[in-house]
Amino acid sequence: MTELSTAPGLSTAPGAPAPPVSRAPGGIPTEVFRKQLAEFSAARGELLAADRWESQDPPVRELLGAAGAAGLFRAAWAVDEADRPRALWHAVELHTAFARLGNGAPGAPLLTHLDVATRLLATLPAAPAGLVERALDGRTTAALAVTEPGGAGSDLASLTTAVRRDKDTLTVTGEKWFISNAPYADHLLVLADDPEAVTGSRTGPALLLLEATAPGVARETLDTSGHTGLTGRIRLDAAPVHTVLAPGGHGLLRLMRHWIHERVMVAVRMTELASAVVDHAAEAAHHRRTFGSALIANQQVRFRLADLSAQVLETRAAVHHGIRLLAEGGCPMAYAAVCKYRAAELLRTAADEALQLSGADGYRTGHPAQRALRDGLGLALAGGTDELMLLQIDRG
Amino acid sequence: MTELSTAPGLSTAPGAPAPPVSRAPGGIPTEVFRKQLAEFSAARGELLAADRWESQDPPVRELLGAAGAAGLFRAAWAVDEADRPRALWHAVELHTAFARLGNGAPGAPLLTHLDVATRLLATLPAAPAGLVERALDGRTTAALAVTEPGGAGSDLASLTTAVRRDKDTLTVTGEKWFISNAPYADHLLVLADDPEAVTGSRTGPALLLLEATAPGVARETLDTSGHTGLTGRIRLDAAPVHTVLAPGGHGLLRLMRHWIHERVMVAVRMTELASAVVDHAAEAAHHRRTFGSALIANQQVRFRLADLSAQVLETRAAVHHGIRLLAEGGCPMAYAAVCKYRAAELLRTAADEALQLSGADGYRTGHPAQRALRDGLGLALAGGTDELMLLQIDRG
Amino acid sequence: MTATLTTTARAGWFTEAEDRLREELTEHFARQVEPHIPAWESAGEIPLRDILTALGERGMLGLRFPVERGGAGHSAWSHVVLAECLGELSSDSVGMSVTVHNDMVAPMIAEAGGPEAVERHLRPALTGRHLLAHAVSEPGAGSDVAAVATTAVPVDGGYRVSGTKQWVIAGMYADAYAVLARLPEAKPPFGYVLLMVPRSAEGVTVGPADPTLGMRAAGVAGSVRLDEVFVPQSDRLGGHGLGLVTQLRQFEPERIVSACRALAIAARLLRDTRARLAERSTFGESVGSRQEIVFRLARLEADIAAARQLAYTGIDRWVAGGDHRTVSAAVKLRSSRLTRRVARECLHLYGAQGQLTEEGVNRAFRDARLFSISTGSDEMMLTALARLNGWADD
Amino acid sequence: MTATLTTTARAGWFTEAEDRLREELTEHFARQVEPHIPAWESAGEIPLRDILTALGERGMLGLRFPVERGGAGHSAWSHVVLAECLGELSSDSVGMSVTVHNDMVAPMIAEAGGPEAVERHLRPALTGRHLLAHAVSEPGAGSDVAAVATTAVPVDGGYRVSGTKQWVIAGMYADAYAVLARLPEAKPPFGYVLLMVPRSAEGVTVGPADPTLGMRAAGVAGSVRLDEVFVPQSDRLGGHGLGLVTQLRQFEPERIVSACRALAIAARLLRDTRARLAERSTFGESVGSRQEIVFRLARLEADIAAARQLAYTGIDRWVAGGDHRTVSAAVKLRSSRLTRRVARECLHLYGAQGQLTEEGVNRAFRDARLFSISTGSDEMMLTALARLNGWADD
Repeated sequence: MTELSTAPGLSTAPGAPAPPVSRAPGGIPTEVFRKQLAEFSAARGELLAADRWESQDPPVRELLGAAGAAGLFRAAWAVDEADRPRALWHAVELHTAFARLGNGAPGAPLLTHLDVATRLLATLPAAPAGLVERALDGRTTAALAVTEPGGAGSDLASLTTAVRRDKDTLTVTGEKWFISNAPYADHLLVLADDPEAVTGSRTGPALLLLEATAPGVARETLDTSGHTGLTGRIRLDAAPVHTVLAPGGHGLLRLMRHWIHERVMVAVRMTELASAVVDHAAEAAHHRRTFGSALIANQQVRFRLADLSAQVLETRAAVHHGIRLLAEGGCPMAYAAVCKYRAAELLRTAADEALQLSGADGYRTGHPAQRALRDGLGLALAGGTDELMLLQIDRG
Repeated sequence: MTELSTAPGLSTAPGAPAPPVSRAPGGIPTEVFRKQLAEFSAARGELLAADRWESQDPPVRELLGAAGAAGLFRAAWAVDEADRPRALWHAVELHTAFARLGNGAPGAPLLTHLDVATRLLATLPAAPAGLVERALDGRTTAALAVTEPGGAGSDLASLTTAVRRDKDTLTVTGEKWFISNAPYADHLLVLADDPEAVTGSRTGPALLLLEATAPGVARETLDTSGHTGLTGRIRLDAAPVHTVLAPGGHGLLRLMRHWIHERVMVAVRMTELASAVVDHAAEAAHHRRTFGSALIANQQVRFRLADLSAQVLETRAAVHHGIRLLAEGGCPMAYAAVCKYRAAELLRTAADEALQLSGADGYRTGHPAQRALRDGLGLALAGGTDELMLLQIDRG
Repeated sequence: MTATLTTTARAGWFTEAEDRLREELTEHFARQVEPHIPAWESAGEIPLRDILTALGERGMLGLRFPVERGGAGHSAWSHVVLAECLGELSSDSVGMSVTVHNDMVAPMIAEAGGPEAVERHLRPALTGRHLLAHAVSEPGAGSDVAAVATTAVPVDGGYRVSGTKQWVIAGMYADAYAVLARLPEAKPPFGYVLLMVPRSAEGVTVGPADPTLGMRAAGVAGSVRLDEVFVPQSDRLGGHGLGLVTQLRQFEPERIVSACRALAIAARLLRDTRARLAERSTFGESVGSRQEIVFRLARLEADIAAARQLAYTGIDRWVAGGDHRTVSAAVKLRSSRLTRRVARECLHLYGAQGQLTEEGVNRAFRDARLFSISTGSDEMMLTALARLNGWADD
Repeated sequence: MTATLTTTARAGWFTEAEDRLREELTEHFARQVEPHIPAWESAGEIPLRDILTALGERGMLGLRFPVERGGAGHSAWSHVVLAECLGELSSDSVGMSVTVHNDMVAPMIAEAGGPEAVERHLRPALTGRHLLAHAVSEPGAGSDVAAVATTAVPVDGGYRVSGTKQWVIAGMYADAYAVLARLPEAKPPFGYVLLMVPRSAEGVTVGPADPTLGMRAAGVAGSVRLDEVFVPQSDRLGGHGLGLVTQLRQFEPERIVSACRALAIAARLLRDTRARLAERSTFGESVGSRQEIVFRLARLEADIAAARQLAYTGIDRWVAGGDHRTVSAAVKLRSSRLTRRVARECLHLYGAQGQLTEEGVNRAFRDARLFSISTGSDEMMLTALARLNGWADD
């Protein structure tokens, strides 16, 4: 099932008239990193145990710290423009590997850390010096706070969180929820309306950096069915702004560009989660016995697994093309939406089918398909709903 | 597969404390009529041969004449209000039987004749005396001409066909297409706009009776992929109106009521067509051999057939409830829409799957599933598109 | 579902007396049960005994059983009314637990139990004071009921039963279990016995289950261990050797009743979602009025309306003594898949809010996923349908 | 598909030379082929020889074959360009017939034919003057290729072939057939021969097929009867006894190329439907701007975009000499089902107009239905995928 995850070898096909050069995405050697990832997971098994990630207090900071210390983030980070393809394909390896660790759960905060918060910060010249470096070392982390209660995730024009001037300081008031990694963040990247143009010369959404421990900041962990313990609510009551990352009217534009990257990476993660549960279901079908024979002896089971495996291959091909486009600096919004939408659809289907193939065992918390089903619901919302993706595809 | 088509027997279940009285729809004895239908199909095999109905000139008039002479229409016709349940369940028997004759094709003009044209005429006090009687004897038939080129079938507010006064006579000008039985009709029931209130005191759609052979009436058979040879285009160039069946502003209302009946009956037909192709596919799967064994030996084939058979049972139950509601004079628009929508969905699915299960043989013209697939596309439009049905369901 | 379509769907199937029963049950549940559900779900436990006792006091348990066995002598339609009212509750831990008691275990005693079993288990059960659960599943046996390893060895005056049952819904709450066990000489379909085993019997040990996706307050027992438990002959349901037959026969009507509850859940979710979307707006427009959502909900409504007719047809067949096996399998399959789809689509339409565990739609999504797995999985139903249609196995 | 997404989907996969080839082919087809399609379809016949000759003259046939065998020495990507341009045509009778000639039969000669077979069949085929078809299916054998009953008896200097092939696409147009036959001692996968049989050979009788749902101008031969036909050894493709192996190996890349054509058809249908809906309005609103339709089309676009990447991945594997079997089966399955779904949805969106046989969308619906049935049915692909994944059969 992993056969598309690396570039094919360049062997010579007999009789092929053209030189056998692969044009497939990838082709960046990642074997060393893959080995490094395997060593990390072997060494830090206790951090990656699935049951620790079913609690309301999963070891997010420990994981980020350990991963940073092991150099996993830096391996997936571009030192300059030319380094971008290497970094992106290493990030793919990272998310691919973590989709199979701890029922895929530890991969969630890791992606939020690397590909949401840190990567967004790195695109913002106003970000405080050293913040990205510390994040890459896994010493600090930030959360991107956009979604608000009541509004649909995609309707950012109706922000109620707002920044205002209070004497010499800028303060933010409002509420954000379903913020990934919020319970564990040192910093908050808050999208807030600036109705009085206090952050710049224009009104409209601004992007602001707040310290998570600042006065007026209250956080709580949400009891969500997926992403257990990883998602938070943030209440801001005249909380002081640390840095204006993007002034009023510019906040959304920054996010739009960022979301292309985020959506493709989330799509990588969803695809690999799906792949993991399909592989698990196939493996289990060899062992689970009903009516005197192994489940896999049922033609309908093999057909369902075969169908799912084809969907995994297809989505992976689509998503890897997205990575290639990102690497070349030219992934259109619509294509990122294709990746995100298709991967969400795949994960929904694969998790639900894999659960069904596992019978009562699949209904048990701790079963990979069950976890993927729950997490998949949240991932489908991350970075924009299906409907928003479809609208972006329609726009071309 | 036909087990729901008749009312269950009233045998006593051991231990059942309440008297075992069936509350299911039906319960009207139709055995005599069923025998009559079997005799008709045995006697008139030449009229019902599938290949005759693949031509552009199927024997519609002969069939209607023969069916009328054999009393099939009168058997499904209510002589008074109290007779309605009997007549409706006989109509169900009629459409159920014809769904299995001649690849289901001969049932199409028969339904149009009985349950569209004749039944609509019977509800219109202005209809010329004797017309309904002659239709029931199969001596004449009418076609209901509503749909126009260019407009969506469901947008009747934008009629371009119009009735006007030309000295002493009313004439109609415009174009209608996809009119069932139009090539074979003696009379046309035409929905036309009355912008000058020449048919009554109000403007708006009027329902008019025209003679098909009147001057200014031109008809041609459309080359459609389904309902081969049964559907026509009508061009009206100042064609004289024979009778105003419903004056301006009243035409649509008459049709709305009529459509409830039509939709439920079309749903009966679609359900039984689906049932016929599923049964045919199951039967064929016992004979068709691949890789050394009968197709039915494949678990995935059995599962797909089982799934389809469940859908047939479900849709039949829904549609029979619709007949009961009609019989009691109280079928709401929304429920008729449920029947029509579900049956259209069923027929699409069943025909496509049955074709697939038949392999290359299913691709052959003359294969029941292939015919049902083509006819099903047209039936899904008859009496209103899926989308119109969904809007009516939404309105409750 | 719109109220009109629901009323239309029921026309002709229910008597006025049953409509009154529905009103009473609806009012009772709305006042006595639904308000407590958030707290119960939060605690992971429901007061099943109180719930059943309240129903028993109102004479709403076992309505279809003969008067001489403690019932009210009504028809199965009264149980459909209860099933549909249970589906209106926002916790299927309640719905499923009551169903296990009243529509899975009680019927086997009413139909196959001797006078002593009726006195000991059925009559007190119908007062709601004696709680029944069904210990049928076993590790490794899955949906293959005939593969039970639990053994009943005939001894003087009864049987000695040993084995382990798992996934017993309401097993933590129950006072007695219906247990299927094989005789030493079992040869399917014969050679099994179905026994009522009191939880208090010597050798019975009950342990809680690991957490599950849904049904978190259903008191699921992870294991019911039976260690040389003596069961008197008078607590056997059905003949010696006929336990599997008695059990399998019970599954058929039970599945139709379950389907009625499933479809009521689906209809409720659709109604609630519709109401919520009508309130919610994005980009300045009511979400519920968007065409895509209108069509989406209407499709589900049509599917529910159709499946309901299949369920009622099945009930009617059963009541009227006809062959209801095919309809039973068909409606179980259709309703399980549909309810699962409705729950998933509704959850989606709730957006981020739907991610919260405490949200009704989230719980419904998690609870309803069980239908396709338990009391006859989708695959079991497809297999049954193929067999009933005469399509031979490999 | 929107133009942007199509361009995006191709980025990185095609060279500039291939882009130019696409432009040339697009222009050629738009001028020389597409305008005639309505008339050809109406007549039920296409001038396949003229179509192929025009392509041959422009050097567009057999581009990927080695120069020494009459090809241009380009890569398979040039055949993908042709396949995608064929998918742009509103008649798949044209697309399929050209594909059979250039991508199903010609490759077997190019790869497994001896020098004489190349001279006799391949070189003239690449000029477009010698038309090739594939006589593989037999009554009763269906997709089970190994079950052919046609027999080749070795005789002095060649074989005597007897049997009947059916459903030969472009069989009425062809000058020679690739025929799979079993040797008297056949034992799968060995004991078969693959032979080029000229239509003019003594003992060959070709008859037209019964009408079919689509492909009505594809010159489908209902039967190709071979009665003691002598075929010289030099017209054998692959070794004696290795015919089935040669054939099966050819299916794998061929299916990826077919998938490329299928996906191009799907993309074209979507583009045409989008354009039509933009013009059409009901209730005073452009139909294409309705949200439900926007979502519906966008879902299909996403599916096509994704499937294209799988197809390109497969082509790339093949070109680069990697294992492409799994991708081949996967993309054949996905693209066949998708194209069928796209055609059905587009047909639906055309409303009554779409019912007319002459409408492009109607023809496409009827033509495209064949993908799931021929050149590897969906069920064959699922079976292959399961095997390739190591999931054992019964």
